[in-house]
Amino acid sequence: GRFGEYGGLYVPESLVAACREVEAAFREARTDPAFRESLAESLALHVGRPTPLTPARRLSAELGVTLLLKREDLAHTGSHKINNVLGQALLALRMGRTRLIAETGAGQHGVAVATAAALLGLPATVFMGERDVERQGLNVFRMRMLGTEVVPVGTGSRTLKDATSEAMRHWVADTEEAYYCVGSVIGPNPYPWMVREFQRVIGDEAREQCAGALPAAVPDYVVACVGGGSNAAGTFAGFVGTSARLIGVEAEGGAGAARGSLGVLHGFRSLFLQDDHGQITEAHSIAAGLDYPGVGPEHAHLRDLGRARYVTVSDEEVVDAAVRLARAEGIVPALESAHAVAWVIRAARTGELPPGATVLLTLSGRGDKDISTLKELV
Amino acid sequence: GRFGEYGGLYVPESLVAACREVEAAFREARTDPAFRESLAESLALHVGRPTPLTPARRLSAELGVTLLLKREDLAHTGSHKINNVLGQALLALRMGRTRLIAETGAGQHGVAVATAAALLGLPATVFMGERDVERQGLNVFRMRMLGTEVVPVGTGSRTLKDATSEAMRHWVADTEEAYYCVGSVIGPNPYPWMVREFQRVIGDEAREQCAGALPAAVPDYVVACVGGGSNAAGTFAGFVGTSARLIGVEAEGGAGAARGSLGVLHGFRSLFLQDDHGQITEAHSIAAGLDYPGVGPEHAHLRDLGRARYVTVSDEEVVDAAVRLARAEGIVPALESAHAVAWVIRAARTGELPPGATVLLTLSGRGDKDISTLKELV
Amino acid sequence: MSTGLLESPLRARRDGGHKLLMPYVTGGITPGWTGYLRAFAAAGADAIELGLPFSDPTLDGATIQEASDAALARGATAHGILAEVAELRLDVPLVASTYYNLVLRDGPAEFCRALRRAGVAGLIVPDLPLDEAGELADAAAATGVDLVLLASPATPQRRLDEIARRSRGFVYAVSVMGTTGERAALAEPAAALTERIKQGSDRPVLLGFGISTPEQAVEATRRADGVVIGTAIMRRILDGAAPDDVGAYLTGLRRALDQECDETRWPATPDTRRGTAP
Amino acid sequence: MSTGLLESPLRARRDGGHKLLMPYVTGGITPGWTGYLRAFAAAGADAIELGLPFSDPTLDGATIQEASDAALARGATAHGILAEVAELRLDVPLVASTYYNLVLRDGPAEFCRALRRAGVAGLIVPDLPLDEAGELADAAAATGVDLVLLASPATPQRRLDEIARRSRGFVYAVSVMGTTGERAALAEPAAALTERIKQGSDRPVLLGFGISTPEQAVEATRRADGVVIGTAIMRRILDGAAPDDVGAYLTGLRRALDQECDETRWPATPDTRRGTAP
Repeated sequence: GRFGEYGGLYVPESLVAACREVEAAFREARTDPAFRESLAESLALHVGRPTPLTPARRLSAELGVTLLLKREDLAHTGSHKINNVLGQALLALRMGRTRLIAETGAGQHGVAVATAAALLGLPATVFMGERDVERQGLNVFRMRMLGTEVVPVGTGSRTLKDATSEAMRHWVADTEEAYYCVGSVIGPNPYPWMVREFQRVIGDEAREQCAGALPAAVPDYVVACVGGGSNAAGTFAGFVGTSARLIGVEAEGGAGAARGSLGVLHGFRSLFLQDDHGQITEAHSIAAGLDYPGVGPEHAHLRDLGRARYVTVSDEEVVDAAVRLARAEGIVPALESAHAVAWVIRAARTGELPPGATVLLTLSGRGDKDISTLKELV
Repeated sequence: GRFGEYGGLYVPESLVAACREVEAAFREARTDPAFRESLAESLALHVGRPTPLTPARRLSAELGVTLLLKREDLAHTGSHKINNVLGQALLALRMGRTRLIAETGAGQHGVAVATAAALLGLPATVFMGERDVERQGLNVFRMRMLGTEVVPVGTGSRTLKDATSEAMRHWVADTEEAYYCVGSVIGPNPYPWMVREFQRVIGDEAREQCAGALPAAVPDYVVACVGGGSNAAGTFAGFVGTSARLIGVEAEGGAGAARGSLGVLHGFRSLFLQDDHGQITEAHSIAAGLDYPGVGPEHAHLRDLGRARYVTVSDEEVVDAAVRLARAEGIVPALESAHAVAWVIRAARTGELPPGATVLLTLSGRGDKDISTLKELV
Repeated sequence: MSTGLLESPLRARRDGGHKLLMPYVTGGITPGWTGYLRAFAAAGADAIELGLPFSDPTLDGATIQEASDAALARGATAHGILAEVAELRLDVPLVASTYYNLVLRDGPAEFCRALRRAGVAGLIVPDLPLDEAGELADAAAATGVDLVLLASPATPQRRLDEIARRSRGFVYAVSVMGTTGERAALAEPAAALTERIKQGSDRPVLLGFGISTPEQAVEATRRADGVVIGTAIMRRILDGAAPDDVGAYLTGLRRALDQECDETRWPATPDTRRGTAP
Repeated sequence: MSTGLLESPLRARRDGGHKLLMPYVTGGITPGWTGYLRAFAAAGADAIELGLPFSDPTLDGATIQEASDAALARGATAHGILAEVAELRLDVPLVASTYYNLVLRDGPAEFCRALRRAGVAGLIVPDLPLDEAGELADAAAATGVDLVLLASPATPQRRLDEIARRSRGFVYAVSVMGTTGERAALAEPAAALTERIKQGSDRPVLLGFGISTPEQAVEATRRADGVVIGTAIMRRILDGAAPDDVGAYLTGLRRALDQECDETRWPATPDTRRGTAP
């Protein structure tokens, strides 16, 4: 639950017991062969795991490195989000909870929750800011089609932050029946730790696949984008014990790890973008999923340790990288994932990535959701 | 190249030699271990094969049958189309062709072609009716983002039919350099046969997966939707030698196999929707991919033999089935695929599917592309 | 080798030193469309290609496609067109052209009988290559309709020889790799193709696809026995040209062909073989 | 167990037979916002909760959130608010309340010193549960600021006892499972919670969340020692109520509490324990 000085349980007293129950249930479940098997089966049969490790041959040749892509874009619902959501939904079932609660911004986590809820026959309520509801109409409909109740939130800025407040409000009011499903390695203990454990399947698979694909078995670099940081945390988990250098790539306008300072928000202690007075500042990124003013506590800790390095790329570099990956490899990446690609392209150009370096990059999601955005920019 | 009295090579003399070259090259390639390995590798690394066989547990319980879903919706680019396109693109490369030509209606085949072209570094030109270009703006952009030239076709009805004419016109004018990539089990010989062979990976995988999943090893029924019929042909290929009953499900307004009569169009002899004077009538389906007035020649032959049965479902049943699958299994199917689901639901209700029957259903694609359509209807 | 209702007159004209002119019209394109047939005859056509419109003329260019759509929209049907034709008393042989789906609808035998009853002498089916033509060729032969086969620049020599041998009426040489439609310049392959067809056959060779001006027609008939004029005519008709207007256009072509004919025969130019003097 | 700057006066009032009234205001909400503090004091507040606005008050309801946003939009900062407060001479103890991020920004020790310098007697940090409160509790104790802990209906008894033991000033009892905000009816758990806290502690217990009417306040103080009135006040202020208006509203609450106090003491009602007579 603690990552150095980060993490913790900064929630109102009303939620302490609920968080503790989740933690106890997860501790028990993760060592229960039946739970592990049920999750593994669901990941194989519903998500389509293992996802492939694709050599990016043409882009590698252009860059003078060996680039391997961990293809979370091929996971059911289009991103790595489902790995975690399925794990938590199975946990909720095990805990006897009868409904799922979540908030969503652009809608990707919400769709994953709606999917898992349908699969397990659990009703779900997803809170979404009114502005996001307007902007992401198709994801809203997708959730509703999957049988999930989407509740537009009209308070404050009517976006993710307010949806989060509303979700917590509803959780507080019904901790007996409802399970609150957090979408990234953020939130109060045990969420950052639990979500990383549910996402480590990315890193574990990639580690094994790299062993088969690379002469040195381990890549020189492991790269992933970081918003809250769940795909990066899951990926890093497979390589933190190896010699690979870990690189987390943040949006220039949402660089919690690279530019944030110590704070507490949404239940955990970590690095956040804030002004001199301790007010959280808004994050801005072309990628909705990186539009978060903080970073998961484990990333803050890895940064302090020097075990992972956090870098930033600009929106322009990201769009360019998305187009370049599409043209070279036939993969339109999510704009989130394109951050990782953008760093590799830049680092190969500047020589920061030495010629011949081997790089594992987690492609966290597919770009279908971003096509409208890209259309206006390319 | 012949399927009973169906199939053949009904092309202008200018294209006979080109078709023969494709046939010769494919005959050679399919027995060449290097080609087979290269295709298998690409299917594994880029497409994410094998796709899972997912037990539809909740829907099965509701229907009183055992329903297994072959998950082509999890293939890269979102449908089975990529299996065939990758095979043909590798063949084009082997033949020394330097560019790909294709036509597309809703854009799914076009996106698959653009993807394969990017992956192999081949330029591609995709012809698309002006009306389809307007209606499917995002797919147009997707193709362009992948580096493909999309040519709007302004002749005739400005839809798929005219795009096909334009693609053939361009092929005729450049058979030396261009490879024409057909998207379904239609067209002149060797396309219907070749495309089926490239799609049989669906059936071969499903056959093996069924052997592990079903006590009887082989399902009682094998069900797939049929427009041109490529996913069905690929699926049936794995089961035609077994005791499984094969069911092709067509759109009520595009039932070439169920309601068509003998004709020749687009280079092949098969069953087509036509009026008393031999004029082809337009097909109408809520699913753009089933909006085809004919059916692949092999399906016509399987129908004549009685080896496969072709049935139709209405648009209403399809929408209902899509919603039901989404709510029960967390999968939003392509409207094409929802046709197969709709028949299973109806057949279970009417008793045509006996209680306890085992059913393999190929879910040919994901429903992301249909969300706007569904949004207006549900 | 027998020569039929179409081939006999064409051979006779060709052997008489004339270049052959075969204009095309889409049947049923206008209410008084048979007027075009009369105008063609009056302008000196040696044969007339009569298009029986099909919903999906995938091998034609945009103009013929537009004409087909227009005729079908007017309610034109193959049998209706043939019925109108049957009442005409033209002394120019008619060659029906259509897609194989219309032939299959009646069945090859019945379709050919219908042509024969209407007085049609020949048949062109552009989507029916040699390999698939057996049944229709038999039916056509049995009915006395000449089934014209097409040859293209991409056709290998051996196959070309067989096409020339099995074609009846004439050999339809597709001048360029492409679909029907007007083109600014005749492609180089056209001349070569004509030569190649003529290597193993003395059947008349008509060059089609892309010919619209007198100059092109003259150029084409340096090697070929004649030309097919389709898109150029239909473009005019779709733009509103009356039979007389189209007749005047054809007369110009006829005159150019006849003049050229005279010029090239006396004295004969030395470069009758490809690859000699420019 | 020492009692500090906040707890001493509250205990004294409670032990003197009074029900405690603690109104809340968001610091910096209007240009003349300190006028509300004076009005609260004049209306008989026993303590005043002073909100230091935070950008993301995720545990508050929509009203407090709106007030925080408005104050921040006016340029309010924690230190600016404290500077204004330092100049006031109120004889009612002030209890700052804010989110832990603002505390961390200065560091717990410096933050507490700043409170002390401004004359603030206590501190409430709703997103800092017992388990995480160690460092701040030490800093607060060292500075003489009473760190108030919160208790909720979901808190198990043992933990509740520890909260009551470690809280300073009073125990903030969260009346319902939920966030701040006006509610039509006080939930059943409120009374039960108060009882449970009092089982192992005689520290004053104030009930918060959802109390807005005199009836609710009276109802709440049947068991609790007092009430916190937040959202009901901020709603009025956001709707334009001047200090006098809010003062009048508080006076009504004060009167109801005092009246009830008299009534319930002479004669004492027999059902002071839950579960006896209705």
